[in-house]
Amino acid sequence: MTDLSHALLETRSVSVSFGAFKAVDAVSLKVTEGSITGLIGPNGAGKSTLFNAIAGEQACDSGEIRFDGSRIDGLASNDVHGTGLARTFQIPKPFAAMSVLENLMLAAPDQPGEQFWVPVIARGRIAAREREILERAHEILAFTTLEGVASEAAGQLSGGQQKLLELARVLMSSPKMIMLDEPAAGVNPTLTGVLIEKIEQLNADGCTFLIIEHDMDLVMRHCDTIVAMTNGRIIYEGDAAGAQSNEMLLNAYLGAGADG
Amino acid sequence: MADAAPFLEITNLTAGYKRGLPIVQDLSLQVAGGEVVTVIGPNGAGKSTVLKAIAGLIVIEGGTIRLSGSDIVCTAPDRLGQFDLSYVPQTANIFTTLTVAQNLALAARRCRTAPQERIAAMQELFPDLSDHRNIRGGGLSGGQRQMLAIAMAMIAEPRIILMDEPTAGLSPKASQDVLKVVRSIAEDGVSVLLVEQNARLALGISDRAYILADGRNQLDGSARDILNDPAVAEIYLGGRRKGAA
Amino acid sequence: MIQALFDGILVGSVLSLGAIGLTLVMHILRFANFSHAELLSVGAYCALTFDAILSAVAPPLQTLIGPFSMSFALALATIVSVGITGLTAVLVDRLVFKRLRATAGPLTLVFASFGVALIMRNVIALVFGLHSQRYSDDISFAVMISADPLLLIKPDQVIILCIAVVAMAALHLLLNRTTLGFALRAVAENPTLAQVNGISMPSMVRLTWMIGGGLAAVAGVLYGLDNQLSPVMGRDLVLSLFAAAIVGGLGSVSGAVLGGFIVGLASSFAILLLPAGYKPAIPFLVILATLYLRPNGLFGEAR
Amino acid sequence: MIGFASYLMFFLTITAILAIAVLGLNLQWGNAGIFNGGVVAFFGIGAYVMIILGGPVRAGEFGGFQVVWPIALLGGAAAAGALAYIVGLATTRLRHDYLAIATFGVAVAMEAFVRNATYLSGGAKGIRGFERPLEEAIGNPFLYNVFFLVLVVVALAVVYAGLSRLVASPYGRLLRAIREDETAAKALGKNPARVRLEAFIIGAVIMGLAGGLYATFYAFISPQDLAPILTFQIWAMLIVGGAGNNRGAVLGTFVVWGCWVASGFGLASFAPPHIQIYAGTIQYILIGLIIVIALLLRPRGLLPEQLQITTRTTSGFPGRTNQKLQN
Amino acid sequence: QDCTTTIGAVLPTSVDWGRPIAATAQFAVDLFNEAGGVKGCKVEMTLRDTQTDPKVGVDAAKALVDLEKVPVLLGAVSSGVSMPILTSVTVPSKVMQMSCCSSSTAFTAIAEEGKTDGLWFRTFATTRNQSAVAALLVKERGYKNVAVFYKNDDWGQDISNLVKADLESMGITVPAAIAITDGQSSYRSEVTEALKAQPDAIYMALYPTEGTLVAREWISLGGTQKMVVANALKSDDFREGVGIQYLGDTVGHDSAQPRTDSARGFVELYKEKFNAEPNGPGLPNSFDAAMIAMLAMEAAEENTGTAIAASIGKVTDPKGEPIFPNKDGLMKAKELLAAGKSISYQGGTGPVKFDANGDVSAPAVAWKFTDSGTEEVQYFTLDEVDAFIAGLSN
Ligand SMILES: Nc1ncnc2c1ncn2[C@@H]1O[C@H](COP(=O)(O)OP(=O)(O)OP(=O)(O)O)[C@@H](O)[C@H]1O
Ligand SMILES: Nc1ncnc2c1ncn2[C@@H]1O[C@H](COP(=O)(O)OP(=O)(O)OP(=O)(O)O)[C@@H](O)[C@H]1O
Ligand SMILES: [Mg+2]
Ligand SMILES: [Mg+2]
Repeated sequence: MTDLSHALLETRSVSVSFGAFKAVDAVSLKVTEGSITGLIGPNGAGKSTLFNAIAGEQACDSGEIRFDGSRIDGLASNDVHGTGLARTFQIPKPFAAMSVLENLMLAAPDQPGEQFWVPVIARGRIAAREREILERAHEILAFTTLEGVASEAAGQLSGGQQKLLELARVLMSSPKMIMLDEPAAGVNPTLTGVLIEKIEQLNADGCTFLIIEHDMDLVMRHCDTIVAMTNGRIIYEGDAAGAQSNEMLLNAYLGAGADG
Repeated sequence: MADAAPFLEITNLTAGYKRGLPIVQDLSLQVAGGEVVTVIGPNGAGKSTVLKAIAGLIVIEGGTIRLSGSDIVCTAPDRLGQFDLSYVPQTANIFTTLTVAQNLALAARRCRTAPQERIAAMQELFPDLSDHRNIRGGGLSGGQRQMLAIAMAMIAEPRIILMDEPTAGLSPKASQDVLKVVRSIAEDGVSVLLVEQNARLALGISDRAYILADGRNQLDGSARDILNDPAVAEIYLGGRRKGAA
Repeated sequence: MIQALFDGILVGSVLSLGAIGLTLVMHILRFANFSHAELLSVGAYCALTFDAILSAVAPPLQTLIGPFSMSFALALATIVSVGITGLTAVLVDRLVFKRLRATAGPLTLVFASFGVALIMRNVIALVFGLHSQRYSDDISFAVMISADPLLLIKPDQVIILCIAVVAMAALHLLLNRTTLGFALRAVAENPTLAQVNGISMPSMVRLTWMIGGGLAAVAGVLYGLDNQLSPVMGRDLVLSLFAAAIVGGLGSVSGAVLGGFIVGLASSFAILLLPAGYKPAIPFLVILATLYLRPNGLFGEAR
Repeated sequence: MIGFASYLMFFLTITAILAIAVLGLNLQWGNAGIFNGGVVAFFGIGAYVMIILGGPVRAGEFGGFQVVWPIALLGGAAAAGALAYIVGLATTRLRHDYLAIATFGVAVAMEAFVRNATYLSGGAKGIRGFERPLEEAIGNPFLYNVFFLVLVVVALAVVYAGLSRLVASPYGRLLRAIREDETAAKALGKNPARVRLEAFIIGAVIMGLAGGLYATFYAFISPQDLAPILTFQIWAMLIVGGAGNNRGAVLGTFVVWGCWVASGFGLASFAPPHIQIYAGTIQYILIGLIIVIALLLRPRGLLPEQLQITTRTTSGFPGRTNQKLQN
Repeated sequence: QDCTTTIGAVLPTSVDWGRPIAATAQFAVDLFNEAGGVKGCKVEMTLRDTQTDPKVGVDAAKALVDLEKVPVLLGAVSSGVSMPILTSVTVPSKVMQMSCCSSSTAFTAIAEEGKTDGLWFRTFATTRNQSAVAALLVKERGYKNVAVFYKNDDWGQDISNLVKADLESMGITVPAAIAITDGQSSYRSEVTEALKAQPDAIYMALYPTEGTLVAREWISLGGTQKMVVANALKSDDFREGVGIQYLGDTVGHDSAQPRTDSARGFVELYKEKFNAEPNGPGLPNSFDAAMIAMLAMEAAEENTGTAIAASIGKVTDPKGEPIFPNKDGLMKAKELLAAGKSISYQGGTGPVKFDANGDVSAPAVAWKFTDSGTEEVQYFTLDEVDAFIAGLSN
């Protein structure tokens, strides 16, 4: 067993049910600090639901969630974000009537101008931070290839661009850990390569990742640890090679065409 | 098996969301009967826009779209069923406030015969759907949504089906299964126009492919040629060859 | 006490009937239609006109049906009025709402409907005059069900209650059991996808207005029977109708009926707790409390 | 000529007062997406508290503290804020129509309260105000109206400038984000409940200020001023003007209120005498037509909301250009 | 003659009870014009709707005063509209304001403080006399337990409070005084509440629309048909709406019609014009307000509000020659005024006499419904009413 002190995120027998249906069933999961962990599993396995439970979006029936040493179950999602744990949504949630750039700038933390009295009485304090935010936003727009649509309303982006925006937004803050829900689905394969490079770079700088992904190429090549779920339970935890030879996974998830 | 005459024929299409701001320009494309054609391209290239144009959802400023010979440019989207056309949108492709069973029943209104049987057939094809038949669409997982959307489009046994990234969010196994089904209905003479980012997998079951960038045709040819063209692979398919090792 | 309970339910049943149509329109066409209550007036006055014509043409029709104060002529007139009111609703949609649906922001339709309500209400006032009118000047006496505790009920109110419940059941079945109902709900959620699935928007919109307008006509006639007709009856009813529809949860027909009862009961119990002057506020405060506990209404879904 | 000028000033005074309330609503709806159906409650409490604090002694009734006017005015605005705080705590969970009907309920309760609680509010007969500030000193009614107009225009300008700064700042961005998608905003670490409550309170304080100015100008307030029609009028002004745009809000006030009164004036001047008796009814039809036609011609309002685009500038403070929001 | 003189009126013509009030004012203007107009000039009344909205009413008044330059303003009906007009339009602009129907005691209060500059008048007899007569009628009929329904506005609240106090001081119980707010979708619970107390009579200070609904509900639930009603219900709408068969035991109070021969003439005139009796809230008051205002214009030296207001005393001088406002009466009045004599106007509400605050007190009548309208059953002189009020306070 991994030493507890290394687990940045830990869930202890977390369960979530919808009516009588147990979507997440006593899941205990550890994400080691500094790792890129892949979460895989067939459709409807409960992966996104687990994300929602961790992120405070969805109440758990039972269990305990710890992040960075303190309990975060029961916290509201904004407070979870406050502890340094950020996430993206599988189905993008852009601020539709705002421009792409504004979407990004909003996502930046620590803007004193988000207190209502500051813009009215102390405008000076805003500008410097706003400049930094703008700088960072343009950097992120550039490598997510969204620069060209920066001034477009986010609701009018193409499906894939919205997924990219979802990712770009979460990169605006520098959290301790990021949970990505299928970042590559709908994204052009060439671009996926660029994104994964960026993720590895951030990882090298100390950011921990937990990624749900169906793109096996990405998962197998870039994840340190792979966790597999089916029917709300974890059925495999280990490295890529082990996952690819796991009988159950092959049948339920990877299918015949899987090559390894 | 592909008919000689194209079933869907688009010539010099110019279309967009607002008049005067075309997204797709001067695009031509054909799909013959029983043929699977894949469109690939970078994000924001205009792929979905082409499908929306065919489905009658956006402003068409120029060009023609013919379906088995008849011009459908001014046809209201709800009448396209009469042309045996079905469409799976990329996003918002199911009714989240209706249950799975109600979504299917609704789509089955277009069935010419035996809607109940068709519903059963779809549930057999996607067992996940019958497991969750009484869940509201909003409660489905990302992949389950996708399955439902595909089922809704296939339920009426169309002669041409437009699919916008059907495998996005599906597990590897489910993706393979869906594409297998696509191939098999094509064998029965159904034309399929597929937009995919999962390009290698899609090209594997396609007859022909188009590459779209900046709203224009860049390249087209047989699926195999495109798959094996190293330049194309570098620019559009991510360069890395899956399983090359 | 028991009397207040019955009063509340019986008074609430007219509101229920009106609110069913409102909730349907609000759900499917996705805007709070302020002119809905004016459709009640249109229905009521239309029936008044045809009632007068029918009674003049065929005097025997003036006989009352059983113990109710509704005559055969009025019953026929109501049927005619259901159709005409439905068509009026369709016409208004053609002229105003249809044009706005595609381009406008979420509240533009709401305030356009407010303008439409002003127009409809005052056109009725010009045509029929500002004074109040009645289908029949006879007073229908309440029947004493029990002397202790005192319980008085008017036959008319019972019939209203029955019609409300039947309308609710029929509409509930339509929306939850038939594919036509699914189609209506589909249009409410995602018009584009609905069209892609072969559902014709214009015919669904027409159907919605016909049902909403028809129910409004029935509600208007029954309200006129129980109270009186005046050109401002729509104005007086609109907020209670909204309250009923919203507290029940938008789009839920059973919610609308329950909401009607809640509004009725709240105003009937209000007077037991506070001076009568505060009565107008009580239903809304009850609604505030209900929404505090159930933010999407009793049967509503988050959206 | 002097008559026309005098009327125009009067009209502008009322318009400016209403415009302040519309700006408050624009912050709530146009920027934060809070569907406040009870505008009149906040307007009304501002007016009543102002007049109770500053007004003369009323026999057998509460009030008559004769506080100096500016303090009384601020007191009214603060009372509106306090009411908004209480209402907001109970209703920030609600959305859209549900919120609208709940806040509407607050307004109805408010009206019922002032109509019946005679000891506090004078009941249905209302409360007569006090000498208007500096009225005695200025003497001439015409000059006084000029003075008062300047006063309300200054108030409008201050509110406008403050709100423009707020809306153009990161706070405004935050408000709009919460309006667009609360779940996403929360996931990005923002606290929608807090921000919505703040916006609700700020908007209400502004409405309360408008109410206080209104009661000062008329030196009178009664439950009739708290009829729901005022809420509708203020909303119509915002929607016709263009929600989300402060200039639109002010323009909408002019247009809607202008049409509202001009229709009466036009009918009185041009309708033949035997029609006069029906003029009230016809005026309502005209008002209805004007609203409907205005919205048909400009569905997003006269000045629609602009999409905010922040661009890189060399000056340091991010520059802004506006672009029409496309649909 | 070609000249015209304009007067303004701000009345709620889009409300059911407001429209007849406006029509009656216009009728008075027409009569006056038949008699030759004011100082030989045709009078034109510019009428504006208040929509019962203070903002709209005040704006209309301001427009009339500033743009049409009217020296006299008739209206408004609700005190909530009249008051802001008075404080922010008519007094600052020195225009005379005469209301038919505003009843709030606040007007008396500000007049006492001298803030109306003598420009404010109302022909609505103060509620005090009316309520006393109501109490008197209850007492005379021997009712012991009386429930009260009142319109929840300033008039209703006022009269209900007074009636309740008067009745209780005479040892008559008032088990329930129930506010009726207009525009409710049902009054059943209010009626049920009153019914619980099983009163042997009810008193209603309501307007016809709500009054009809309440009375019908009351009767259908088996309530007593012994009713005392306020002047506002002296209306054909109410009589027809409830049905005369249920109104046999109903008695109402009102300010008196003048007991002169010409009184019948007035009713005749009205009937001829409108094909109905002048029944309905505020009709005689509105008629008198318009007439007195125009007579005062005739009497005034110049056409300014202040001068006209100052001449009011000349046309309502109890010592002057009694004048009834038909064509002949008006011609005669003009002659007398031209000769510098004063007159005593005898109108729809009796011989009108304003006190220093612009208030009137009028004698009272009791009336009942008949098949075709109403008929007077009793007359109370001012002295009788005053004596009764004095007796109450002991
Ligand atoms: N709100 C809900 N109500 C009812 N059932 C739900 C709800 N949300 C999720 N479920 C069910 O829980 C199960 C797990 O869903 P989840 O979204 O976590 O799957 P997933 O592993 O993310 O799948 P995918 O890869 O397809 O996105 C599914 O069967 C789904 O139908
Ligand atoms: N509703 C809309 N209104 C205006 N512009 C739009 C709208 N939807 C898409 N666009 C624009 O059209 C362009 C092409 O979009 P489209 O959805 O066709 O891309 P795509 O090729 O399908 O991309 P993806 O692979 O990301 O789905 C994009 O730049 C997008 O910004
Ligand atoms: Mg998922
Ligand atoms: Mg796409």
